[in-house]
Amino acid sequence: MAVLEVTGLTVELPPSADRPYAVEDITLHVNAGEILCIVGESGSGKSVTAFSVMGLADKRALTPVAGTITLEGEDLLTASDQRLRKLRGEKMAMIFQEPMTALNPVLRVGDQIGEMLEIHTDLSASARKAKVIEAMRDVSLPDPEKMYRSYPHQLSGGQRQRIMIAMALTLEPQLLIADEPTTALDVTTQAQILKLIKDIQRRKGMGVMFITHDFGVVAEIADRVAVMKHGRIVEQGTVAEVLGAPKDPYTQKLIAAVPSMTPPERPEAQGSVALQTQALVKTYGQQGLFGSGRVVRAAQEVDLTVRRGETLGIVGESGSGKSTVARCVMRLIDPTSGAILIDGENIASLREGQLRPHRRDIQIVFQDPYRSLNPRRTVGQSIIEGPVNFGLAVPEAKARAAELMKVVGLSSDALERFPHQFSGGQRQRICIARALAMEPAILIADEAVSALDVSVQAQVLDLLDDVRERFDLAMLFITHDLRVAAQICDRIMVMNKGEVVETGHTAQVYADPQHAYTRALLAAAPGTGPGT
Amino acid sequence: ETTLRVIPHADLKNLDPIWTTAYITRNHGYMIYDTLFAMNENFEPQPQMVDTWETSEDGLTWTFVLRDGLTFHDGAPVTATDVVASLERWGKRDGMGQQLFANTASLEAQDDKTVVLTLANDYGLVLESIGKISSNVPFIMPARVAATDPFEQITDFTGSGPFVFQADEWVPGSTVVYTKFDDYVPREEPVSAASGGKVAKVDKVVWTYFPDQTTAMNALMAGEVDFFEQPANDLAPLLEANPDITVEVNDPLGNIGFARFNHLLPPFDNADVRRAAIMAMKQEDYMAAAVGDPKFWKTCYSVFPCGTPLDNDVGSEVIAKGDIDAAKAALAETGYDGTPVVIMQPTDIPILSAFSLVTAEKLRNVGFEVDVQAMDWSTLTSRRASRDPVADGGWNMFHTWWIGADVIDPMAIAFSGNPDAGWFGWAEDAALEEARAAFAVAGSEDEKKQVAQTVQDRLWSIGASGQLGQFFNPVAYRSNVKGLIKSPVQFFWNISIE
Amino acid sequence: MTDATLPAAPAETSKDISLIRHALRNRGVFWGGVVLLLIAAFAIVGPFFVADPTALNPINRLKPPGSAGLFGTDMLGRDVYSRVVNGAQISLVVGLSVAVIAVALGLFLGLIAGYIRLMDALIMRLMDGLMSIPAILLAIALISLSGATLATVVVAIVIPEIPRVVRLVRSVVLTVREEPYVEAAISAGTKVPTILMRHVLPNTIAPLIVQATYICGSAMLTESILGFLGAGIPPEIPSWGNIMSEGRTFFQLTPWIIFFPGVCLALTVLAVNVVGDGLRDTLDPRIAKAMR
Amino acid sequence: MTRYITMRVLSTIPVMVLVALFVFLMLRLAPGDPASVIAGDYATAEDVARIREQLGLSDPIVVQFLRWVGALIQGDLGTSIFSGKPVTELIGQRIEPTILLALTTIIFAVVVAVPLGTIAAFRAGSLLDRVVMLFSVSGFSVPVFVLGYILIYTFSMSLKILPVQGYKSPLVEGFGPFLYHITLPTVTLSVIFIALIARMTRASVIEVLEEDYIRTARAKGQSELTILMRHALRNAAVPVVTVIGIGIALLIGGVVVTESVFNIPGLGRLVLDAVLARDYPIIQGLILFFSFIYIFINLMIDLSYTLLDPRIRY
Ligand SMILES: Nc1ncnc2c1ncn2[C@@H]1O[C@H](COP(=O)(O)OP(=O)(O)OP(=O)(O)O)[C@@H](O)[C@H]1O
Ligand SMILES: Nc1ncnc2c1ncn2[C@@H]1O[C@H](COP(=O)(O)OP(=O)(O)OP(=O)(O)O)[C@@H](O)[C@H]1O
Ligand SMILES: [Mg+2]
Ligand SMILES: [Mg+2]
Repeated sequence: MAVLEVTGLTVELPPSADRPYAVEDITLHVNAGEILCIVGESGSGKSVTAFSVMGLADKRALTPVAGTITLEGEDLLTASDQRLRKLRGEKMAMIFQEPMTALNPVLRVGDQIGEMLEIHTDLSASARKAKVIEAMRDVSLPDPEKMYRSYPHQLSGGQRQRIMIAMALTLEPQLLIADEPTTALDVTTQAQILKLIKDIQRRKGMGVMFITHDFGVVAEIADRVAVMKHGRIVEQGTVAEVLGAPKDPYTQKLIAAVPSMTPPERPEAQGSVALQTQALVKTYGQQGLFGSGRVVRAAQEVDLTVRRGETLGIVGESGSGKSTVARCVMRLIDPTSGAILIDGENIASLREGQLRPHRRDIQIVFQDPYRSLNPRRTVGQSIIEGPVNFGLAVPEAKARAAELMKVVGLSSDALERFPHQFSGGQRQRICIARALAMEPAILIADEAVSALDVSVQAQVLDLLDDVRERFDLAMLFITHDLRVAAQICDRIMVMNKGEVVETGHTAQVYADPQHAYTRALLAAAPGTGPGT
Repeated sequence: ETTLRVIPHADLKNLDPIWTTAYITRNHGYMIYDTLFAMNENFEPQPQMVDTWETSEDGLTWTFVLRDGLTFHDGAPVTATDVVASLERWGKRDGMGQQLFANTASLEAQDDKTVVLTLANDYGLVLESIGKISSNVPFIMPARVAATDPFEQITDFTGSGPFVFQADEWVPGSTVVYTKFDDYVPREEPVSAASGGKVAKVDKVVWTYFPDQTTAMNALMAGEVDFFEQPANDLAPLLEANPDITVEVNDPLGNIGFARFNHLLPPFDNADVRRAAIMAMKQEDYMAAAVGDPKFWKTCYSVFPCGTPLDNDVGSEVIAKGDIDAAKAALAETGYDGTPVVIMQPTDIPILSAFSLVTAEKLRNVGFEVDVQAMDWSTLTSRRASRDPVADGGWNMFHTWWIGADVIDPMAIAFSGNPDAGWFGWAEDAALEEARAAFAVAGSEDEKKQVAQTVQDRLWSIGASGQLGQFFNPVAYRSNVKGLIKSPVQFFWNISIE
Repeated sequence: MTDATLPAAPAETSKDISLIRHALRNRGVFWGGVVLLLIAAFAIVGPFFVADPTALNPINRLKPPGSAGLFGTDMLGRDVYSRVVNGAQISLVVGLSVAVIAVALGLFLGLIAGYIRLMDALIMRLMDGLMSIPAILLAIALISLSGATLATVVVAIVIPEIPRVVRLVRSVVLTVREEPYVEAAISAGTKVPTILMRHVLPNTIAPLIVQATYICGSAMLTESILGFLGAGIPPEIPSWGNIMSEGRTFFQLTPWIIFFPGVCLALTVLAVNVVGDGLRDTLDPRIAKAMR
Repeated sequence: MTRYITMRVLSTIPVMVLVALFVFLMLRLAPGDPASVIAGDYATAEDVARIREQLGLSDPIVVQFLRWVGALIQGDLGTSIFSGKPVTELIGQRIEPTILLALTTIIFAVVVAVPLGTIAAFRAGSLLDRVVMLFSVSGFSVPVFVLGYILIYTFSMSLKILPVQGYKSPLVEGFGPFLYHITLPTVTLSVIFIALIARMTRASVIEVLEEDYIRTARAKGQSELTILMRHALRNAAVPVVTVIGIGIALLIGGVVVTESVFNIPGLGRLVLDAVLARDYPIIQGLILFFSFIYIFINLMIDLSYTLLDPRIRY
């Protein structure tokens, strides 16, 4: 029996948008006890569909103009606000993508779950509390009595997401909508959450609509899959049908782009040592006169070596100190102790003035393609800034920039445009061009592809491999995506809680992990089971 | 219990009427202290604390006997010792007091009630001095209080006047409370200005200072206060329109507007230039601009307030003209070289601010270069003491007014012609000083008038200062307030609330 | 692997022009701007067409509007209309110069405090100190030191404003300097002054415009308050503020002296603030989104 | 936490020393001195010199400063030149009206402005929003004294429902008379803060309403009113409280005029009178006192952040 039925749903966008409809003629259903996965490119209308069902779509911008949405036979589009409020939480609930921002930072998490009961039931305060604690225990949160009184910022990302799930499930709704609930989480946490959702769904027999762009996740949990592109559903069917024998070209392209967990054969790098750290330590805390007393050992005794022409991958869970190492190497922050050798010279304690000559040799591509370009400057200005700083004449710098644009697969007239006129993947490529314009010997890529969907991701990875070969670069590649690491890295370094737990050739580490943490990490990567 | 709620003309910032010349402190002095002599309506000194007095044949020895029943607020009787100490302290600060003591051989207490003053030489202004109506008034304080260094403030406010100061209810900047002194023994004579029987007819007088004129007026109209000592003249029509409120002029002498030159600096170091400037000062314009309603002002071309005994018109043509063209012609003759005239304009005192602007315009029309510099009154008071050139913080002109009582005779410091001891502006004229000295020893009324005319003639011919007219501040009060005293100083005895 | 086909980017010749056009689409910015332009035109051209605002005519004092001059006369018989017209210039000059100076200095100090850790505590403590000195005291001290001029008044109003601008700029800088594109500039070897000018400064513009319009309005009000307290612009120079403070005694008797400059002042302050609010709404992407 | 507070309090000392030095120098370097005010129109130059001597104003500035600081260390702010009263006593007499006026003003302003700003934010872009914002901004476009006169004229003189002026202490005269007298000054003084606070509330709430957790609350089926009250306002509070703090500092400036117009014997008048008369000890004492209050308020505001937002810890 279908819990949710959406027929011919069309949602109009405001006139200023780039297309007339956010979603067009969407028809889908979710049965009780079933998980429907929705996949598709970014901006294809997955969230709009979900929000329309919940009645949470932005009324100022999004207007459903055709179609129906029924929940257990009740029409939602025509329901009154009051009725909708009643249904939300009680009959349908939603888990949002970003666990940090989806919880109110100034209220205790227990009270935030309790609010659900307060709105929809007549339970007394103490009964509510008991129920909340039970719900928290259900999602296997440790020590619920104590955690009840915590604030969101005191919990880890995974714990916060579990609070969201507990909140959504307290009233045992018939329909659960999960909008990319694990995208921001590292693989181990992601695996726990997926298992939890699946368990609870089985136990309670709910219908689940699960939105994701990760095919590993789809393979892991879906009963059926719908693929969206440009506001339309291009293909729909069971997991086996869609993943096994995709009919639509777009689906085929998507699936082809999913990187494999098996590292290819790679020749051993023979170049000279370009970058080396020795016993690098970074401890945060105690800044300023009134800084907090909290001390974080973000990097402990990190030793690494990268040769020219080689890519060293750093993997590990969120907060394990990957970015810290990168930023220390860049000297964007000052290491607490240890040495950083670039072509043999220690730069760990040089002052900014002495550092400048070295800045040319080592460049970084930041994690966030949206914020790492100054929105007020043209792409060209951003790219030539560095070379001009080091004395290159402007016309020559421009010529070099134009050339690099071709290298990264963009046309040179893009130099005159502003970052907001580019998509995320294109911006990431611009950042790579900017880094290359300095003709560095070493390139650091900090989660350079995590924000991209699989097809774009594949393009960027090809590009990086290409330039590494072409410029004989030493590359430090930071990621939490093990599939990506498998494809691009010559060697892998695994970090956990600021410490390097294992280093080795990629194929070797994947095939025969030595450290327990590495094993856990590899096991948690989604979609490693059958189906891929 | 009856309370008279008063809006005084200023904030009572301090309580020592010898230490400061502030009029509000003088008024406070009259509330709580008594004087040996006091001026009546006709500006004649009348005995107040003194019962009887006599002068020796040669006029050099004066003997004063105090009245019976004079007591201080603490219950102690007023004695001759207290009188001697009080006069001596006063004599160290007050201008007339200094002159009196300069001519005095000794001042002694003969017994509890008798004070003997022995002059060193002939001096005609003994009673005028100790019966002085305005600052500094020789108030009688207990000897222990009067022993305070005259340049230091007293801290004990025991007096023998009709009201008692309530020290713990005093909030500087806001409120002063006086209560009736039950043991005060008033004189028998009817009240006449400062003299006569000072009968407190209310139990309590509360002064509440209002920094804002509009609010003060509204408070009076709303009945939140009873008496408004000095409403701006321009508010009179609004107050008069209210049937419960009486607006009247209580001070027959009024005030004299005064434009003062700096005689030391060019261009006003030249008497002809000063006279040219004075010629342009048409009093009607000043008065209209600063005071408004002609009911509250009149032109007065005598340097002594019009309506007082020494009022005359000798030499006054120069000011009576008020003629720009004549002034232009006069200035042309002086060979004025265009030296700018720096006028200090006190922006926190509206009347003086207006005077300054009128003068500036007139002088410009005459052909002067004028530089009006705005400042607050405090800055002005210290800057006017500077004899330096303009470039070093000096000045050429400022405006002020004297209350009529202060310029009633040639002894007033405003008329000094001695640049060393004289008043800011430092006029220098030997003949003027001679005439003023003659006034001090002048015997008869006629002789006094004669000397006064000479003084005035000298003042005008050296163009000592410009005179801007005589104006009167009204008082406003609710109709249940009765028994106001006509006087240049505001007194609160004899007033009752009905 | 080349991907030469870019998505059709909207043809944008200049970002700035479109920003202005975007801002003008906001009703507040548009109408406030129109009012301000009118007032500015009035202030610039007006004085050529009116009588001498300082000419005294004491006999003709306190005349109601109509009988003597369009707006009547004040207590010195000066023409209120020509004073108001001339005052427009002074008031606008006060408002603008205070806003410009406070913003310029505040921006400079704020950038340094926000970007250079060592200077932060020093500058901020100094600002705390500055903030606790009342404008009236400054005004009187400055006037006694150098005489009352337009400049002393402007300085007296500016000084207490500076710390507020510094706080604002600093808070923006503190967040901006963590932006990856600033780190990218550091990595590219850009020098600190260039980073401040090129990458940090532009981010402070939107909040600063709002703050500047607020300061501009409040400076004109503060000027009149200083006049009320006797420490304002010299009375010889007409400004809306001192016309009102000089006329305050006559509030109930001859209300026109206060009324006309009051209406002008209110209109200007209102327009300036409406423009400021409008600019914030259009320049702040988050609010702009909500306003759509 | 205690460490933080101690450090904050200690760091005020250099600030206060700087402020003191600055004010001291400014006063002594500016012309205009109390001696000539005291001496009055009749005084000779010698008289003035003697008064200066007596007041210790003829000593070198350094000596004067050290003398003042020396007394200060012993907790003595000095005595007023004019009234001869200790500065502490003068401040004591005047502090109550000013503090209570500031308090009623802030309370009134917050009670009016926060709901206005919230409503405007909730209906951002609507006519209601425009009207509310225009109303709150227009309050801030008339000088305080004009507004005061208008209110007195309307409510006291024409309608006769409130008194023209004056201050009644709630401790002495009772709460009724206090409220009766404080109402108009409070409204007058509030207007500028209402504009300030309402604008800040609006901007802040608009931002918060865009946050994900507001959507979460809606997803729970929570009503809009509760969402505004429970989720939005709390999160919007930090900038609003900051503005209120700055407002209190601004109050010290605005209060002078209000105290003049409503004849309230408070600190604002005390400063002004002292400045006009150059009563140095009062000015110096008061500025120190103000900077102390100001620093204290900033500290309180910073501490209140930790209550409003559990993420903030010192
Ligand atoms: N409030 C809104 N106002 C205007 N346009 C909107 C709004 N919300 C969504 N859109 C537009 O609707 C389209 C679909 O957006 P939606 O959020 O559903 O994408 P998505 O498939 O969830 O993408 P992602 O994987 O990036 O989350 C996009 O073009 C988006 O720009
Ligand atoms: N500026 C800072 N001050 C204090 N602690 C910090 C700071 N930056 C990072 N940390 C802490 O240091 C640890 C390592 O952070 P880092 O950013 O290096 O992690 P990461 O491995 O890059 O994680 P992610 O995958 O989430 O990017 C974390 O616990 C983080 O909270
Ligand atoms: Mg989405
Ligand atoms: Mg990281």
